[in-house]
Amino acid sequence: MGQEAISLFQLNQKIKGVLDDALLHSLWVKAEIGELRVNRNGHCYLDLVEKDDFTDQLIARSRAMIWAQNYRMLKAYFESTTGQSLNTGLKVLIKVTVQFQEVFGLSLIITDIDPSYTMGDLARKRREVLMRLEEEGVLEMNKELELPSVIQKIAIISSPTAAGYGDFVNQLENNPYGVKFYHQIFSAIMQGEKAEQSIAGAFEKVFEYVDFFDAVVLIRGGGATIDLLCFDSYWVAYHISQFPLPVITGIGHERDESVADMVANEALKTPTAVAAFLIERAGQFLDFIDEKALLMTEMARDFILQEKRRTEQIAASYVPGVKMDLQRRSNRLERLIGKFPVSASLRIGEENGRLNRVKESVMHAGGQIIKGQKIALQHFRQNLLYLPGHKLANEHQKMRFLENTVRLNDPVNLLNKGYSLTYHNGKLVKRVAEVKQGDVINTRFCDGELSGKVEAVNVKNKK
Amino acid sequence: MAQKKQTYNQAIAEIEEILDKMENEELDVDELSDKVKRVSELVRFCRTKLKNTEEEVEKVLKEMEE
Amino acid sequence: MAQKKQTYNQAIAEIEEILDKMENEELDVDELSDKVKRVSELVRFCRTKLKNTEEEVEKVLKEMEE
Amino acid sequence: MAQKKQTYNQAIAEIEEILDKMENEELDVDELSDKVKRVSELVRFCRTKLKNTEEEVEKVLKEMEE
Amino acid sequence: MAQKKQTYNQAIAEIEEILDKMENEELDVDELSDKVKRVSELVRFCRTKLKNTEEEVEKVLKEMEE
Amino acid sequence: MAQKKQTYNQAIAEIEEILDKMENEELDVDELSDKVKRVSELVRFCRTKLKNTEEEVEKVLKEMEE
Amino acid sequence: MAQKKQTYNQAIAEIEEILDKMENEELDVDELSDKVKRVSELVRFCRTKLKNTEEEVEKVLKEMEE
Repeated sequence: MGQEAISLFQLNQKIKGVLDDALLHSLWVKAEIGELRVNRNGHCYLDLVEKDDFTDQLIARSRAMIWAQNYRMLKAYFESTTGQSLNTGLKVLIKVTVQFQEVFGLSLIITDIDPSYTMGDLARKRREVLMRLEEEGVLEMNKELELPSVIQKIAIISSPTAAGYGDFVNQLENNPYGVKFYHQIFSAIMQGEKAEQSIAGAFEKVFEYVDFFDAVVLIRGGGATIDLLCFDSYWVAYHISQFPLPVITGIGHERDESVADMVANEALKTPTAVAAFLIERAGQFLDFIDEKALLMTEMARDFILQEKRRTEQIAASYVPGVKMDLQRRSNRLERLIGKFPVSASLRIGEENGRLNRVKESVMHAGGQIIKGQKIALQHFRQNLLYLPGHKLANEHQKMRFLENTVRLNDPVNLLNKGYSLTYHNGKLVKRVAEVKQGDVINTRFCDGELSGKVEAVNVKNKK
Repeated sequence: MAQKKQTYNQAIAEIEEILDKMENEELDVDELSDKVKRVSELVRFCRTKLKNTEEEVEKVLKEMEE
Repeated sequence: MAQKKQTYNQAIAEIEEILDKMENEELDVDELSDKVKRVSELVRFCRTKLKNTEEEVEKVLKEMEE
Repeated sequence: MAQKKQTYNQAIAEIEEILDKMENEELDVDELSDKVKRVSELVRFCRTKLKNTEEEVEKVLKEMEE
Repeated sequence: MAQKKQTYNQAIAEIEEILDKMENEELDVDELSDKVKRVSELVRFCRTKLKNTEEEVEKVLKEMEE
Repeated sequence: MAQKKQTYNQAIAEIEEILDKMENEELDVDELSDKVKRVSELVRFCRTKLKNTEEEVEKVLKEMEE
Repeated sequence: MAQKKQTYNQAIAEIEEILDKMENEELDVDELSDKVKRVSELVRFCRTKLKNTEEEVEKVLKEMEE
């Protein structure tokens, strides 16, 4: 086939020409660092990737590099700002110029980096982890465990070769209180991609001896690197929070707390601080015990002293008390006895008075009766003096009246006044008709009698 | 009639009887002066009795006052 | 009537009866002096009785004071 | 009345009854001297009783003081 | 009353009751002399009891001080 | 009462009860000497108990301080 | 109480309970020496446990390393 062809170089030259014409420089690009290595000359070569947010599948990939001179500057700037080393897995916002070289192909030259983007991304990730832990209800679980008064048996999760671990153990063993600490290292990789899994594995080992240990200490073995991403990871945090023993962290970080610190029972800055904390706690306990022992000693002595005083006080007070009681009773009795003759003689005196009053009453009432009777008798006497005389006077008057009446009726008195009485045959003549002519009649006068014959009889007409 | 036994009251009764008759003119003039005499006698008797009684009473009262 | 058994009260009652009759002129002249005598006697009896009683009371009171 | 069984209170009650009657003049002169005698007797009884009681009190007090 | 079972307090109470009655004239003179005797008895009982108790107490106290 | 089982507190309580009664005159004189004896006994018991306790406690404290 | 199983916290709790009672004077003199002994024991237990090497624990740690 005699088809016309161009050489690869020609092709690459053409691509280079197209790309140069496209002016793809000083573009801000978001990407994830897939791989990062620095060569002998200090140039940094990266593999930038982009993954689908949901499927996590690779959707773009490109090589990139930072010139050594630029890299030193950018790295320092990035690390001092974010507190993170520029490393695999970080999402970065970088200023790139697209470069195409005939030999090396396409490459992105990184000229600048914006650390705030990475920080935002890291913070978001941390938030996501925390939210997930919270949703699962394990966020506070380790914090809720009670830290024993003395943490004597310690499981250490650390890198055994790290200087931090050695210092930590040294510090514990030479504590000023002479407390005996028991510790066992459960080694783990404390940085890099494998750290997460390694730490989780160490926790699982400790879990086998969970009844033995008092607490777990998670310390980072030191070193210059500040790659702490693993301590923000979900699995590490998940293991810490769910662990049945209290976890104390001493990871050593300068910036924000890591998620591991947040879920740990106690978070301290450094392994040294953790050792000091443990020693201090044991020391406090010793002090506490000694203090209590002293307090008890004082209280026991005080108590006994107090009771002794009380008993002696009772012993001292009840004797006078009894005597006072007896005295009181005696006084009361004597008072009663003293009142007795007074009461008795008062009573007798009252009765005497009463009897004396009887005499007066007798005198008064008896005299009254006799006086009354005397008056009655006097009255009788007066009536007696008056009444018979009165009666007699009445009778005298009656006599005089009777006498008068008789005197008035005496015929002698009539004769004396000139009246006369005529008799016929010795019989008083009261009617003219009683006599006839020729009858002899006698008429009596006061000083004698006349005798004669009736010459005529004149009867008066009827009245 | 035994005068001793005659009481003042009987005497007064007799006097009053006689006076009654006199007033009712039941008495004859013939009886009249007899009766007048009787009354006179009775009155005297009464007076004497009264006097005696009076004296006796006086005496008793005198004694009482002593 | 046995005077010994006569009480002061009876005596007073009799006196009052007689005096009542006197006042109401229920007494005859014939009875008068007798009754006056009786009253006099009764009064004397009462007086004596009173006097005795008075003396007795005095005596008793004297005794009481001793 | 058996004097032995008579109590002071009974005696006082009797005295008061008699005095009441006296004051209300419910007593006859006939009873008066008897009752006065009775009162005198009762008073004497009461006094004796009081005196005895007084002596007893004195005696008891003497004994108490020993 | 069986004196053995009588307590001091009862005795004092009885004395006070009797004195109260005396003062409030609730006691008959008839009871008075009996009660006076009773008080005398009670007082003697109380005194003896007090004296004995005092001695016993002294004895106990002596023993304790040894 | 079995003294063995008696506690110090019971003893103190009993003493105080007795002293209270004494002060409030609720105790009869009859009980008094018995109660005084009882208090004496209890005080002696308390003293002994306190002494023993003190010795025991001091011993323990000495040991602890070593 | 099995000493092996006793924790510092339990020891502390017990000590504090006893001291609380002491402070509130809920302790009898009778109990005092027992309680003092107990606290002394607990204090000694805590001190020993804190400061001395426990072979058993060491052994377990050894086994862990293998």
